[in-house]
Amino acid sequence: MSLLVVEGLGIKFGGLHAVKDVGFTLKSGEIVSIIGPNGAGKTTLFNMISGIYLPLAGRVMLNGEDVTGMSPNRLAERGLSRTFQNLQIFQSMTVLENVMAGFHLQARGPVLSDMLGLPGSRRRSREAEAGARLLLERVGLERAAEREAGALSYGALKRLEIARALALRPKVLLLDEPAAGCNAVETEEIDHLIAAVAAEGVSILLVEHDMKMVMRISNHIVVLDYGEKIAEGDPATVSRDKRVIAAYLGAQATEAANADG
Amino acid sequence: MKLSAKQASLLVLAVLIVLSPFFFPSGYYFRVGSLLFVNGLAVVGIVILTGFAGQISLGHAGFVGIGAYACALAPAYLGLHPALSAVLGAVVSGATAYLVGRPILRLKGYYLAVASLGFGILVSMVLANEARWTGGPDGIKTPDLGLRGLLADMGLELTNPQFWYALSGLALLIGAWLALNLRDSPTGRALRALHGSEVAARTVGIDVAQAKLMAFVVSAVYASASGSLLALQNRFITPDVAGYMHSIELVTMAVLGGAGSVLGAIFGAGILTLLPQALTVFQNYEQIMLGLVMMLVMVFMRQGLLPSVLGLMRGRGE
Amino acid sequence: MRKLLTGVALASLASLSFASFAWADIKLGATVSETGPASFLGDPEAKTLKLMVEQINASGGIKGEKIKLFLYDDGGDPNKARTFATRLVEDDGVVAIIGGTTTGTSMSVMPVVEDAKIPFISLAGAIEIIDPVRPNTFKTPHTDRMACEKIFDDMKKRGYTKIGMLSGTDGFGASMRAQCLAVAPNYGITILADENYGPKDADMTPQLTNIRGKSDIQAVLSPGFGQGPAIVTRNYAQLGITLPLYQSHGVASNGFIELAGAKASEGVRLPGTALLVGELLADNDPQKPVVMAYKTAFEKATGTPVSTFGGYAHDALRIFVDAVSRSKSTKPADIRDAIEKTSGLVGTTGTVTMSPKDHLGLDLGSFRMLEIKNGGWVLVK
Amino acid sequence: MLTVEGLRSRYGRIEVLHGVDLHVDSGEIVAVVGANGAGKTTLLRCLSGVQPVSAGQIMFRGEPLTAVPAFRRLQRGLAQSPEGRQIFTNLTVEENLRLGAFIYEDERVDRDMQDAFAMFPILREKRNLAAGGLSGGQQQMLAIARALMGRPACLLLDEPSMGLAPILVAQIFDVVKSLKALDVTVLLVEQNAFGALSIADRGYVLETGRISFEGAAAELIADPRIREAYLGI
Amino acid sequence: MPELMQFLLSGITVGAVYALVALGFTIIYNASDVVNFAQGEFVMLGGMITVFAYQAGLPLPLAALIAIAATAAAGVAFNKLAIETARGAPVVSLIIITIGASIFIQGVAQVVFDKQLHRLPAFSGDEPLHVFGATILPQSLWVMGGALIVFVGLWVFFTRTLTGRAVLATSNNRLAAQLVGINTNFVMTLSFGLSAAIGALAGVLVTPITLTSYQIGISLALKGFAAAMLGGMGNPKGALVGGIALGLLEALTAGYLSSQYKDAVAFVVILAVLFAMPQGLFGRKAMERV
Repeated sequence: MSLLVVEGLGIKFGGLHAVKDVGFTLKSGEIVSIIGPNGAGKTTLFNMISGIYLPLAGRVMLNGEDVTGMSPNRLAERGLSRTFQNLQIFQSMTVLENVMAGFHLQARGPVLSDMLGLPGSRRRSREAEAGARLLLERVGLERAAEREAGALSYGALKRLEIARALALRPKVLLLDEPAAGCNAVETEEIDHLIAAVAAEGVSILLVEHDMKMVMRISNHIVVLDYGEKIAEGDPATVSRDKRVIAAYLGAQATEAANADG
Repeated sequence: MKLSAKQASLLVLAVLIVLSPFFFPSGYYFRVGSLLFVNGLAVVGIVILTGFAGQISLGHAGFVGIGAYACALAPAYLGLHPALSAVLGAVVSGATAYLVGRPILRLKGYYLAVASLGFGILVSMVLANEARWTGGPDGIKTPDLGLRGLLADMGLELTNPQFWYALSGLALLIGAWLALNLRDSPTGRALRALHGSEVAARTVGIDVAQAKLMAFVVSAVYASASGSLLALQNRFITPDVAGYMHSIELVTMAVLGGAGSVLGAIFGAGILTLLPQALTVFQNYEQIMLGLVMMLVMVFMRQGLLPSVLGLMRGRGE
Repeated sequence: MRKLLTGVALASLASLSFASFAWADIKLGATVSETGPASFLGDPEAKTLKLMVEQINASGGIKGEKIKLFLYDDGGDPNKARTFATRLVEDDGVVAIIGGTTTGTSMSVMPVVEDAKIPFISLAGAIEIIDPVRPNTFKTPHTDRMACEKIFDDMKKRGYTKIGMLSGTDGFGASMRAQCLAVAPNYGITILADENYGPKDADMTPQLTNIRGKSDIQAVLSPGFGQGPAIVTRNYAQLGITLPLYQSHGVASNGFIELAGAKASEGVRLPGTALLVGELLADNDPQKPVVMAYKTAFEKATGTPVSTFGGYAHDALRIFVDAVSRSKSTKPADIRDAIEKTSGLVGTTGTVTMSPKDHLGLDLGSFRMLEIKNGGWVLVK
Repeated sequence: MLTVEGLRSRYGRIEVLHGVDLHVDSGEIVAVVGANGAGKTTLLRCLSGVQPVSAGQIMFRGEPLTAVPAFRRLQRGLAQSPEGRQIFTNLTVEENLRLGAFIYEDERVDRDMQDAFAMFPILREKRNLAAGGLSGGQQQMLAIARALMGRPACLLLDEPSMGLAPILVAQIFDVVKSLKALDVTVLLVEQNAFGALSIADRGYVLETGRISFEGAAAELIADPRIREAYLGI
Repeated sequence: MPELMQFLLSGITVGAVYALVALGFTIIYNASDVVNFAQGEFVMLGGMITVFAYQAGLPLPLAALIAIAATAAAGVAFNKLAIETARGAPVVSLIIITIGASIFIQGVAQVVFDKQLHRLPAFSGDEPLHVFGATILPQSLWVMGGALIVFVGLWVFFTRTLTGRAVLATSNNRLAAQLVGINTNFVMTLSFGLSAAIGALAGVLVTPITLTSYQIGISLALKGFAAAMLGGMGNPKGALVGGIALGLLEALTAGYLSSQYKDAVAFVVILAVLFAMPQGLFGRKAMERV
């Protein structure tokens, strides 16, 4: 069954439709990619699905429940987690602490217990730490655990965000350009990581500009241009779609493609 | 054995508190020390609110005022023991913070600053205007805590400044211990996370509004406890403790020393408590120096004095 | 930056060591509000103390011993005042303390001096300072209750029984307001309007309009200090209110006439000390030589006109010097006893005669009712 | 006219440009194409002086440009229409254009504004409206027009086609092409590779902070590697 | 009815003072996103320098001119020495820097001048004018006129002059401003100088009414800050309306409710407005981009 259903989602900024009537579905363990040129509305779409923007139209169903406009922390409780295109790491916390913060839902407890350092509080912290260390290992940052997060490279921070998002044990994971700023090796690692996570049954919604990666790992691709869905389908279909090529490379490219063909 | 940062901080603090008196030439130094600890306690509350959760309050002296006046009014009108009055003050402060915090913590930056400022001014205004109850701007007497007498009966004779040095030193140690526990607990991480990025904090499941409110309430209780200690120690209290200048002073202490670190903020409280005492030789130039120190530290050491100095030392070490 | 910090550290060391190694025969402590909201009271007080101690030492000190003055600025903050009191007692080892410009600072110094049994002469107005009497606490200014009594006495003489009141919400105004409300019935006076203004307010016409609106009111009393009373007086004239206006001793200085304007302040009455009208005193008035000597010396040394407040400090120091010269020793306890036995000492506020039951030693007679005429003070007979 | 040698730039610890070399000759239209995140915008920000250069040299009209502050570069003849348009949203269209000629106070400003209106008639219609209320395409036109108001010898264009409908893209590219007739040299940075290359004389492909190939625009269009770099096929 | 009129006149007079301070806040906030808590000290400097120059025998207009110029120089120096260096610091740090500046300026003033209260003669005499049964001092008209002229002057400056639009452009989009050749550092310097000059002008105008001393700055800064926030930070219209509204609130509360709690009522209303409109009356909504 479909874990995430997006229907007719739309929003306006300053009278302009930033996203208009976009819909798609995401099944369990599936990787769906949203692609499109810069400014096509991909991140805006993400922000609506993850509860940061309130959509003007349409609805979002998570696991059969209407979660449209629900706050991000309540979505997190329901198993939806995400990363950000413009990094949103917790500055002045260590790498380990960043991931431990991702275990908030399991680790949270009464403030008094936390202030007094009661055994329960310490146990919750220990569990979060153990979980966080495993995740750091998984994204290859175990050696950086005690460093200030701000001191990491861009690519490492991208992986840190993924680890933090995974700490929630999400059913649906939204990744906004996870490979941006990464070199080829790092990209490949992230590529493997995403595939492995999906293989565990987590559904992944991906925005990514590295087309090689998108084409390689997506089950399904949704193409946005100018805020609207212009095409969708499997990678092969989408990459042959004339409107997609035009949107990406310019209308003239279609002629070039024809000339090639 | 390797000490954790928390243990090291507490150890440094405890050693300073216990060993300093051996170098005191007179009882006056106990008084200054106890003032430092009382300020430090309120400042640790600011660390939780501003350093951890990243929220500004220019009205925290309002809670200091509530804690202080509880110790004057509850014994007089309710017949409560001064110690219980301090607890009552903390409860009232916490409850007030809960009610006030809900609406004002929705605001950000300068708007939060002006709203909290307004709250502080309201409190000090009520304390000054309701003279029938509060004694008005000229202040009101507070009863003796009685603990010093009790200790004397048990054979532990302390002068008044010594007694308050010990009691407020103990209070500060406990306050710092609680704050350091909080820092490295799930709740503390949630606070520091929302400071780093509110959006990301929400996406990991942190109820940001709730967390901010909690930090506000806890820091209000710290401020209240600081006010109670001050009132009981001075045996007399005026609405000045709740005034705008005191709020500013507390925030300045925290930020100057390093709001992100408990020890740094206490260090800041120390500097701003000692500086006026040291500057009395300069008489008229005291304000000029104080203003200069505030500007220079903030312009050149954004993290605050202690973290910047430690950073420099570490930088040299590498 | 590092240099600055070293500087601060050195400065603090220096100050501490100065304090510990300071040497003098008679150590006198003082904490006044040289800065802060009460600075225009505290500033002349500090100047007076420094000036007079210099004079006394230059003329040989007391019984050959010089006075060493430890003077701190508490900025009007009661908490700081208490800390400085502790410093004076514990660190500087003074034998007596003068100060507490405001009631708040005086009240916070009190527990320290009573604990340490050091005589303390306050410069603040409120009656609570000496009522109930505490062994070591004295004060020089008339109480605010006496000011109310003096004013109501004058009102009664002129036949005013229904008045309006407009007080500042600062300590001085609020405390005097409370005292006036309490003693008004004794003089058969009813207060029909009871308005307030904040110490920093710029316009009091709304309050005065309300007072004007009550037709029965025969006179208006405005207790307060600082710029407030001057603005009240100007607004009073602006609104064309012709009822007699009484101000308090909180504005008894020539500066007030200048700030309020000679025209607006014409006819304003207030209870004040002889200091303001030194020249007008009869030549046989015992206060005349004392007042004129202080006035001349202060104005020559500072270039600013004397104020009542400097006079309070003057009197406190006179009381101290007088007591030390009569005292068996320079021990605080003996000085305290001597202060309590002060008798017939002529100061700027009046002739001081203390007793174990009276740590002020002034009566209403030494308060003078003054009126502003043609930009100057005249004595109301 | 413009020569860039070994240009490196970083955001904090992260180096984004790892030594870029390129040159633009007088009267040319040169396109720099590449995928998102390749460093195209950083390159232009370095050229206009709002992004610090960590190594390398920029020469413009025979003079070194690296040390010249951003606000003086327009006087040297270098104007930029930045990514995301960056118009003054609170000001009117006309005020935006007037500010484009901030450094000039002569009669030519009015004439230039008329020229701009002639080039983009829609801006004339909306001249008194707040620029923030314009549509994406209109904002893009305003950004280009504002840059032209600075009478540049060389115009830096950052992603003029971004977020625009195809018909508008074609229109914008036509305008860029027409700049050649006005003697304006253009350095165009684009994700829309074929659109950009079809109007350019020469082109560079930027991949993760490095120039991966360069050549005549026509050659690049025919090169299958470009399509691969973009679509991953 | 004459009461109401009197309350209104009082409110507008006081409100005009707040508006002048708030306008000073607005200019600096626009150019640099800094709320300058030392703004009240500019008002103090304007008044105090004029008083002392006047006492030294200079004619009043010349004394005022010197005061305004000197204060503007102080504003420029403050920007160059502290604010520019601290660019990008968090809000709390900026608050402390400007409060530090405020304490510093006060400290200097009490050493250079004195701690007494001072007054300037009213520009057009002290004879009250009668308006619908209420009275007003001519100096109040000077203050109101001053606030209005400064507001109109700013409006003309921002909308009709190229430099003014450069300031607006800088506050709107710093990056784009640099790209069209605007020296944004100069804009900052100009804004601090202008704001300080307006503060000093306010000081000159209000001193005959409110009197001045070295420590009047803080309370004026607080009221001006509150007024600017009420109107919506960064908007000159908001500063004017916020200032007048705050003055009227205080006067009407003092007149009809309680003179003891007039400041409290004013702050309660400000809090209420901020809860309903978190950006103030005329503030712009900012969208958080992630």
